[in-house]
Amino acid sequence: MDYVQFTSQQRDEMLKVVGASSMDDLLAPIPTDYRLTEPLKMPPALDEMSLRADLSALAAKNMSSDRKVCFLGGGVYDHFIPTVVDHLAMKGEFLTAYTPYQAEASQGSLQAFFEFQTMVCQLTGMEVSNASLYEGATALAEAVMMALGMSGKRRVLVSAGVHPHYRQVLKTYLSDLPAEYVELPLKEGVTDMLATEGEADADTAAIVVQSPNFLGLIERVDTLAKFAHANESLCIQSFNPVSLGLLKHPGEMDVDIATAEGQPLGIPMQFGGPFLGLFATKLKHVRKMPGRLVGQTVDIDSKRAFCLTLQTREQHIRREKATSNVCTNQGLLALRASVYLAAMGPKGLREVAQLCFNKATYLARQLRSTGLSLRFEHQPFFNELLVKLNRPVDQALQSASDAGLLGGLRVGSYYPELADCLLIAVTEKRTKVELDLLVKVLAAKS
Amino acid sequence: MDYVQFTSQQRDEMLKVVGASSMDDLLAPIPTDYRLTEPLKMPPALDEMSLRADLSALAAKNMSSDRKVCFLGGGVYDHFIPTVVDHLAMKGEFLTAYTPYQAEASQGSLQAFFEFQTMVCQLTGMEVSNASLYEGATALAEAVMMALGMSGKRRVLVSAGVHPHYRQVLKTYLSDLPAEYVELPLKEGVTDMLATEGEADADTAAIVVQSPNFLGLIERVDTLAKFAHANESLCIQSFNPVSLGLLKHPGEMDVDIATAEGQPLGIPMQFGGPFLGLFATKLKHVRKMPGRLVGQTVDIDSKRAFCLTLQTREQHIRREKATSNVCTNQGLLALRASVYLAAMGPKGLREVAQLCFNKATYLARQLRSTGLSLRFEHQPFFNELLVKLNRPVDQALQSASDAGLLGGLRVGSYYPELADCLLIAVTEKRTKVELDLLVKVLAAKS
Amino acid sequence: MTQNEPLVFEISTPGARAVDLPHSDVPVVEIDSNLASVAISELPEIGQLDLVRHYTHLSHRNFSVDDNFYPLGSCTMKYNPKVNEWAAALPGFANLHPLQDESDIQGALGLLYHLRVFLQEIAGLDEVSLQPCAGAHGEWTALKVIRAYFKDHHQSKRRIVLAPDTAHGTNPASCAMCGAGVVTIKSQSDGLTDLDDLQSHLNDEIAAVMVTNPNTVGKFDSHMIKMADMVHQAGAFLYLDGANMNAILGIARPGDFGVDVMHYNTHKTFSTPHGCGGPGAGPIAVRKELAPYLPVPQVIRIDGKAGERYAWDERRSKSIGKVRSFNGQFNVLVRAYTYIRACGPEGLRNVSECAILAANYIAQRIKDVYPLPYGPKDGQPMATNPCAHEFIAVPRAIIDRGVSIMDIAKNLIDRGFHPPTVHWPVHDCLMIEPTETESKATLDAFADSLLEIAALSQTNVPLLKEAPFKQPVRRLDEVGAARKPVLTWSARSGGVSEKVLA
Amino acid sequence: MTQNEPLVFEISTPGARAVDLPHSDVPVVEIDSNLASVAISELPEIGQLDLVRHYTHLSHRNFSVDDNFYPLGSCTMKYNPKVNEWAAALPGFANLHPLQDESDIQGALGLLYHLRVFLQEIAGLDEVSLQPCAGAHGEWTALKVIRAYFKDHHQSKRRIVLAPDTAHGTNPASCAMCGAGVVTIKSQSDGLTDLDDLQSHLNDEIAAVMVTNPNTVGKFDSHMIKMADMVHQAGAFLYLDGANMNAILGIARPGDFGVDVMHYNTHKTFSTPHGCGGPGAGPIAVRKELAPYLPVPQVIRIDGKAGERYAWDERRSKSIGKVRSFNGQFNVLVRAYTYIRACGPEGLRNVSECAILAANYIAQRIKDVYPLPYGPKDGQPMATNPCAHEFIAVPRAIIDRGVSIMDIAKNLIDRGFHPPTVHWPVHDCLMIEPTETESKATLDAFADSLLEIAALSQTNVPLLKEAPFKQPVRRLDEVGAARKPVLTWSARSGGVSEKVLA
Ligand SMILES: Cc1ncc(COP(=O)(O)O)c(C=O)c1O
Ligand SMILES: Cc1ncc(COP(=O)(O)O)c(C=O)c1O
Repeated sequence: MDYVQFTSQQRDEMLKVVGASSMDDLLAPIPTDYRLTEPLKMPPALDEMSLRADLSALAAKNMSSDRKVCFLGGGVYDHFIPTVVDHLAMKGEFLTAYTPYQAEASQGSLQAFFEFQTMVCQLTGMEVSNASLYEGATALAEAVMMALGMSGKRRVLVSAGVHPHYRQVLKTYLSDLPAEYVELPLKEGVTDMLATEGEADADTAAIVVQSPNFLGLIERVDTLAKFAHANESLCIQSFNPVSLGLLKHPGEMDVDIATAEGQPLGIPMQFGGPFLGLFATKLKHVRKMPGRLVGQTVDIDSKRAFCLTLQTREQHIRREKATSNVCTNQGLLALRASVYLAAMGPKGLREVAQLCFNKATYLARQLRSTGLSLRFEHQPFFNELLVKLNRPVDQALQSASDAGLLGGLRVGSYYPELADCLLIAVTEKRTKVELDLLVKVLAAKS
Repeated sequence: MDYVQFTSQQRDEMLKVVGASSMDDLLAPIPTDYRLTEPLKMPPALDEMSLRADLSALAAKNMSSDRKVCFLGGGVYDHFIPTVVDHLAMKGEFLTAYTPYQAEASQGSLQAFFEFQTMVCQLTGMEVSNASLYEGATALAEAVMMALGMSGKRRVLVSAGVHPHYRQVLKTYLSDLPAEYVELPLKEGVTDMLATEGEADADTAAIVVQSPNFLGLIERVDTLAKFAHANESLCIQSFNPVSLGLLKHPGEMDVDIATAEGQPLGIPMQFGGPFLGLFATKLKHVRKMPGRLVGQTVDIDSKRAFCLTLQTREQHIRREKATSNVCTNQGLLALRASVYLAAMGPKGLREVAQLCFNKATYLARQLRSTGLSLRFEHQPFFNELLVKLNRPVDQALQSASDAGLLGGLRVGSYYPELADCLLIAVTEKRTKVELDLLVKVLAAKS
Repeated sequence: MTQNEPLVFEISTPGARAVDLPHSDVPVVEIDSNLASVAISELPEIGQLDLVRHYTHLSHRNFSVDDNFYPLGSCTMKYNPKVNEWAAALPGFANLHPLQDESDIQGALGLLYHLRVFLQEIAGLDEVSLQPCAGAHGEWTALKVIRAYFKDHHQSKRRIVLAPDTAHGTNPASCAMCGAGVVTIKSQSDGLTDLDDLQSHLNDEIAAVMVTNPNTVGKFDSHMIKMADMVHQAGAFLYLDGANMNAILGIARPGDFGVDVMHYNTHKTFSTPHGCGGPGAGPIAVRKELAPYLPVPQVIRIDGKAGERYAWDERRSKSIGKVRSFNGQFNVLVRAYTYIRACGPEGLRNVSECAILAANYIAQRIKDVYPLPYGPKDGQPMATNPCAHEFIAVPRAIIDRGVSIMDIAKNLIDRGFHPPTVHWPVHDCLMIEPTETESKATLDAFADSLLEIAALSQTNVPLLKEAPFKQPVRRLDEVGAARKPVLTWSARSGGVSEKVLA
Repeated sequence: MTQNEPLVFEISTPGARAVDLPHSDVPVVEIDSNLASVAISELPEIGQLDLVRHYTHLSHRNFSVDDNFYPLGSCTMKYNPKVNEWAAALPGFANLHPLQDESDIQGALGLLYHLRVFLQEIAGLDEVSLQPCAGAHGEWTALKVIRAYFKDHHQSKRRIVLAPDTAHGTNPASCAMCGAGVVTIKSQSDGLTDLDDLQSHLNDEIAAVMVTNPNTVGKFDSHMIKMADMVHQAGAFLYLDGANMNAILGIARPGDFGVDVMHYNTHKTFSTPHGCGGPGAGPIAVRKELAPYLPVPQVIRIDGKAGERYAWDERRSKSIGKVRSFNGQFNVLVRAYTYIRACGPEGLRNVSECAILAANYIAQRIKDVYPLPYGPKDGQPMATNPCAHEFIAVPRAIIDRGVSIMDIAKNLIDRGFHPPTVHWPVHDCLMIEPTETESKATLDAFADSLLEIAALSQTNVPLLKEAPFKQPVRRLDEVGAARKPVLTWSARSGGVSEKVLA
């Protein structure tokens, strides 16, 4: 099924109307030498029933979190998604629209994005948010690009606690630019403050931190912001949006640009994408911001109305001078996150965060009671624990898998010194029974 | 979650507005003696996450047709439902509306039902269809009630090939009425023509037949219609809508009232309901018809418009003189069947029917090649086969189950003389591989 | 919104296909030509995108609870939680064949069993049957059960059912379908049953008295207890039409106040969606004397050594038999179960309390302009004579200014509200049932609209009579529709069916 | 439709809840007060029904492909098959964590691998990376790959990219993000590349020439082959912006006509939905010289004794590294895979042929009134100088009558159509891309509307300039919006943010 609706008779009629004796006439501009005479080499078309069988078979080969209990985190979390979120965000009227270029025809999505921008600001305590970027890592990279562009400085100090993927992406972004990537070491699992103070200088465009960091530990972002501001650098924080149900938000810590992976806000884990890049900053920086923005205005009858605005920042107007090259963004995911945030409200989000924290704390306690310990016992955490195991991580994970658990994340490939540790994420979905089972599995000697 | 949106503060405000000092004031008309002072005895409320866990656990205890290959039929079939049908029929705008009493606010559903009525007529070759009844059995019973009411006669001749459930329901309907239920015996699996001719008399209100009948065999409905008309009785046929992709339709056979279970038209098997009662008849009988009808008219600006019509047949106007007591019907299922029929079109429906027939024929052939046989080898069938086994049915079904198959239906409880037979339904979803597996299982000696 | 949507047949294109099917993986066989249809089907042919658009457009021309307030009296148009739909779509429910072996369907049976028990508890009655397809079907089933009881007890002459003049149309119609006679009993001016009139009709031919409580004018009938005594004294059963159960969940139980048999409407009380007219489900609850006559199959729990299991009981010798094929409106019942589990016992009581509060609140806000025939005395607040979960208003003064009830209805549509039930159970009334799931802001907006319409009736009647303005069509010729019914589309006459019944 | 929908904040009610959460089944612990937020969140509070209504209303105020024709040039707004959504929602895809062990994700990896191979075949190129998030991200990634190649080959000074004046804005912007300079090359009056101008710019500082083909004016550039030779001669790479791949699927392969590297837009060519702006995916395809530099991870197939298995290749020493976290826009790619499997090779060619036919058909129907700057000579049929899958019209005469391109756009909205792309790639143009999934009736209706608007431009310009009439708002003050941006709502100022940037 190629979803073409013309019948062969109509095809012929239309060819006639355009003065073509066959389809080949319309392909004339393509030199015949380069026109394919054989079909592409790929399997034949599938009817819908066979197609569904094929996809079902592929999906069935995956051990998804509905088949095993998920303690994997590392930037993607198995949170609960209320049914109403799926229902509303998947409405065909949203799904099959594009960027709202024609405001009159798209007030629905424009208003939804205006609400999204507002909710991101309410969540982060920042002053302005765009209407989405691709995902967490590229959002962070865009923040750094913005800091470089605004400041004219070269150095970017990046905490080693930032998600390893994000650091790798950032390096790719910076590699051909006049910029210097400097990694700030960790001390006891969090950014080494002394080292940071030492590195920060007048040529520093930004200090980049993630909190809670990749090891699950809460950073002293406010202190880092002070270091940054002392050098007229920007402080950029990558945050976990659900953690803001409990933790100090970037605005309170005087962060200049706050970015995040929005996945925890009602977006399925879906093997890593599509996700949602959140990007918020101070109002004074808005004209340097990447990404689309929706603004409120009035129409000719003085009615409130919404439209894309400050487009002179964007590639379709400014071309090589644009603040970013982004065009297609993650609109539907922004809409989904909005529905999630509106569904949860301040109390719901707080409860989710509190449940995560309760359960992580309980897990830590139970693990300790079996003699295991957290790798950095004296650092505060939110919903992720770095646990030092007393047997090989692969072996422990195999036992967990046998017990029906996705037991956690190996971190050794990112932090070789932590090869004996397991990073365990806990969400509000994990029950005491599941936590107890994990403890039992990890505490076992083999 | 009770889905109440009032906050407790609003509740208090509203109580004040109505002059109540507490909720009890509003309950005053209920004598205090009869007011509950304890909560109802039932399990406590579940939050949505726990609720989904509870429902998932219940659903997981069922061996549904996605887990075992379904050869069960007997009036409910495992047909393919195109994705687009689910998508459109489950739109909230349809799901959460009710009977279109206010035409201006409900042109969408009214038009959909007008189209449904038309498609049922196109499918059956009948002249008029209502906008749905509950399901197949009650639709048939309503047809008989209509025949009794119209004719003033008493006797109803019912073929023993009619679905046993339908016959039981019909008996329940007739039990307190001035009506006589007469069962017509089968001969070689189909209605005994001689016996029918003998039973048909001037006091016969209707001859009732199902084709394909419960044993999967195609009846000579046109002959039965002639018998009926010879006595000024009505001929009522219960049909399988998918079979009409191939078989003569009721209109061609001069049937007076055609009824059906609409489940095969894109409705999931869902453990037996909700389903869809189809009901079509000749135009001259329309004012005796049960159920809602949508008609085309014009509005004050002469625009085409649709509304409920001929409501003087219905209970809300005619009360005890109404043609039926039905009020809430199966609107959403009628809509779903419409989407299915429009999606399939004449060619698609024909292909579905042809595939069913091909596969049933192939299965019969393969079974014969192993030495098994059909119980009535010389009767034509459509998509259901009555197979005579050479070992106990329960044993064969157990082997099938072990092989991952829902192997077929026992018919012994309905037809004791057929206790050694298995009724096997085949739809377009069954693959050759599945058919071959079933043959292997059934042919095995133990 | 204001453009006409063509009929699906009018966008049909010969040869277009929305769906493709597999090639046959077994030999193609031709069916006997004597059996094959000779007719060429006129079903529409349409591509997938055009199909999606057609039904998307229809959905946008259809008022729904998801869209806005739908205070249709007696229909309990409450919110239909999306999680109910999620549950019903679970493959373990949606893909289950109704005739599978009991060992394969323990989850489904367990759900039905639990629901049965919940409904028994809510009713305060002994046994529930989940078989009936809707309220009317429940009425008919219950009357069959009563009839079977009397036959069994050699009182076959009890064939008459008494019902108040305000009874829903299905009540008398269901009686007629059972061959029972219906005699109407009067209501008093305060909306309650006239006990004297009732008494005068009670005799040994009466099988049952059918009442609705809270009744259809929105009043809890405090005569109920006395009435039950009288009915029982006369050897008849007291039947409750449970359409208004949304007013008493967890507050009072029909069984406790003398009801012997009742039906539920899950699509009203238990939030199962109304689907443009259906499906619903109409479980019935009965006292134990009547239980042996309930239809088959019945879901039961069997406690064995290996724990509990659930089963079908098909062999009830006194049963009236089957009332529909298979197992009832299962996937509607799944939604009802999901809802009841979500609410829990306190939630259910809160549902009814808030439904009552909402109705009284709207009533209070409009009653000076839309007088309530069964409401409090002039100038008194609602609490002095409260309504239940719905109420009736008869805006005589507005009508006297030349604005009909239907005019009010059409003006409400343009203000974004579905009109209340009109002209039932009394002429010239609005029957307003807000339900408990609306926000206060919505109730206020609706009351404001009614007041605005009332104000306009003093200044601009012609405007009110012209409405609606914002709908795709307005003011249909319904008389013409019934006089010359056009019930199908036909290609042969340019869109208008030849099959017109003159 | 015409009522205003309040902002979600304006219907917020303190204390309202749409969702409930479980009680903690472990002890509740308080977080260190130094870490806890002191701010009280201003997120909205709203019940579930009001939430459903709010977004239902917004959905009804949003033009979409499901609703009607959306001929937005360069965006390929084709039908998004519902079965794609079904596939993406399968729990085995939707609930998969990106960092699971390979043994647990064989289905996902297999799907990605097959898709990779399909895209290689369609491109006629050697290796595809599925990592990029969208077209622009694909451009940037590919430019990084080219840059890495030249660094590796000691030609670091190749930093300049040549692109035609009609290039999409993302092309130069992507160059800038890589620190590459962009130099514009001219197009000829017939829309094709000016080869002399190109030649004059080619030198040993050029890294790549970026073209779109069919180009953004809707012409297949027959200079392509020559161009490729010239570019290769100069030691640079030929980059294809694949936004217009919908015109050549199965007809011609970029690799065959000299392209070295390209990106796809799955949300254009392969029917993944546009979601009010995204997500999309932007896989890139490269010739084998460039393959070592592709980003990680790459999905690979390993054929072992126990059969094939799929794996991540993370260790590519020359790779540019990661371009995003995790594994790409996986669930967008699932939809693209589903679509390609549904079409099959013949279907894909039919897609492009019909896309071309549809564009030529509309062009033919309107070209006398909406002249085509790159079309056939006056009076000649389209076949004499056909467009590809889209075309550009510049209705000078209509504009001269005082009707702007934007006026035409707004009038189309009221006629039920989304306007084409406007003012790009040339001023005063309409860029019309019908796609292959529309029915002929829709194409005709659209052409009729354009002709009707043209006719009105001769009789009633003021009417055209007033439109739209049927939309919730009309003719916005976009200048004001940019001058004093209001980008968030704030409670403190009655709905208008204080955070206005003067
Ligand atoms: C009071 C009353 N009784 C009975 C019924 C009939 O119920 P159903 O429509 O479910 O058959 C209704 C339905 O509207 C009703 O309002
Ligand atoms: C010609 C062309 N190139 C590149 C792009 C950018 O692609 P994306 O929006 O997927 O980033 C577009 C998108 O509109 C386009 O039309």
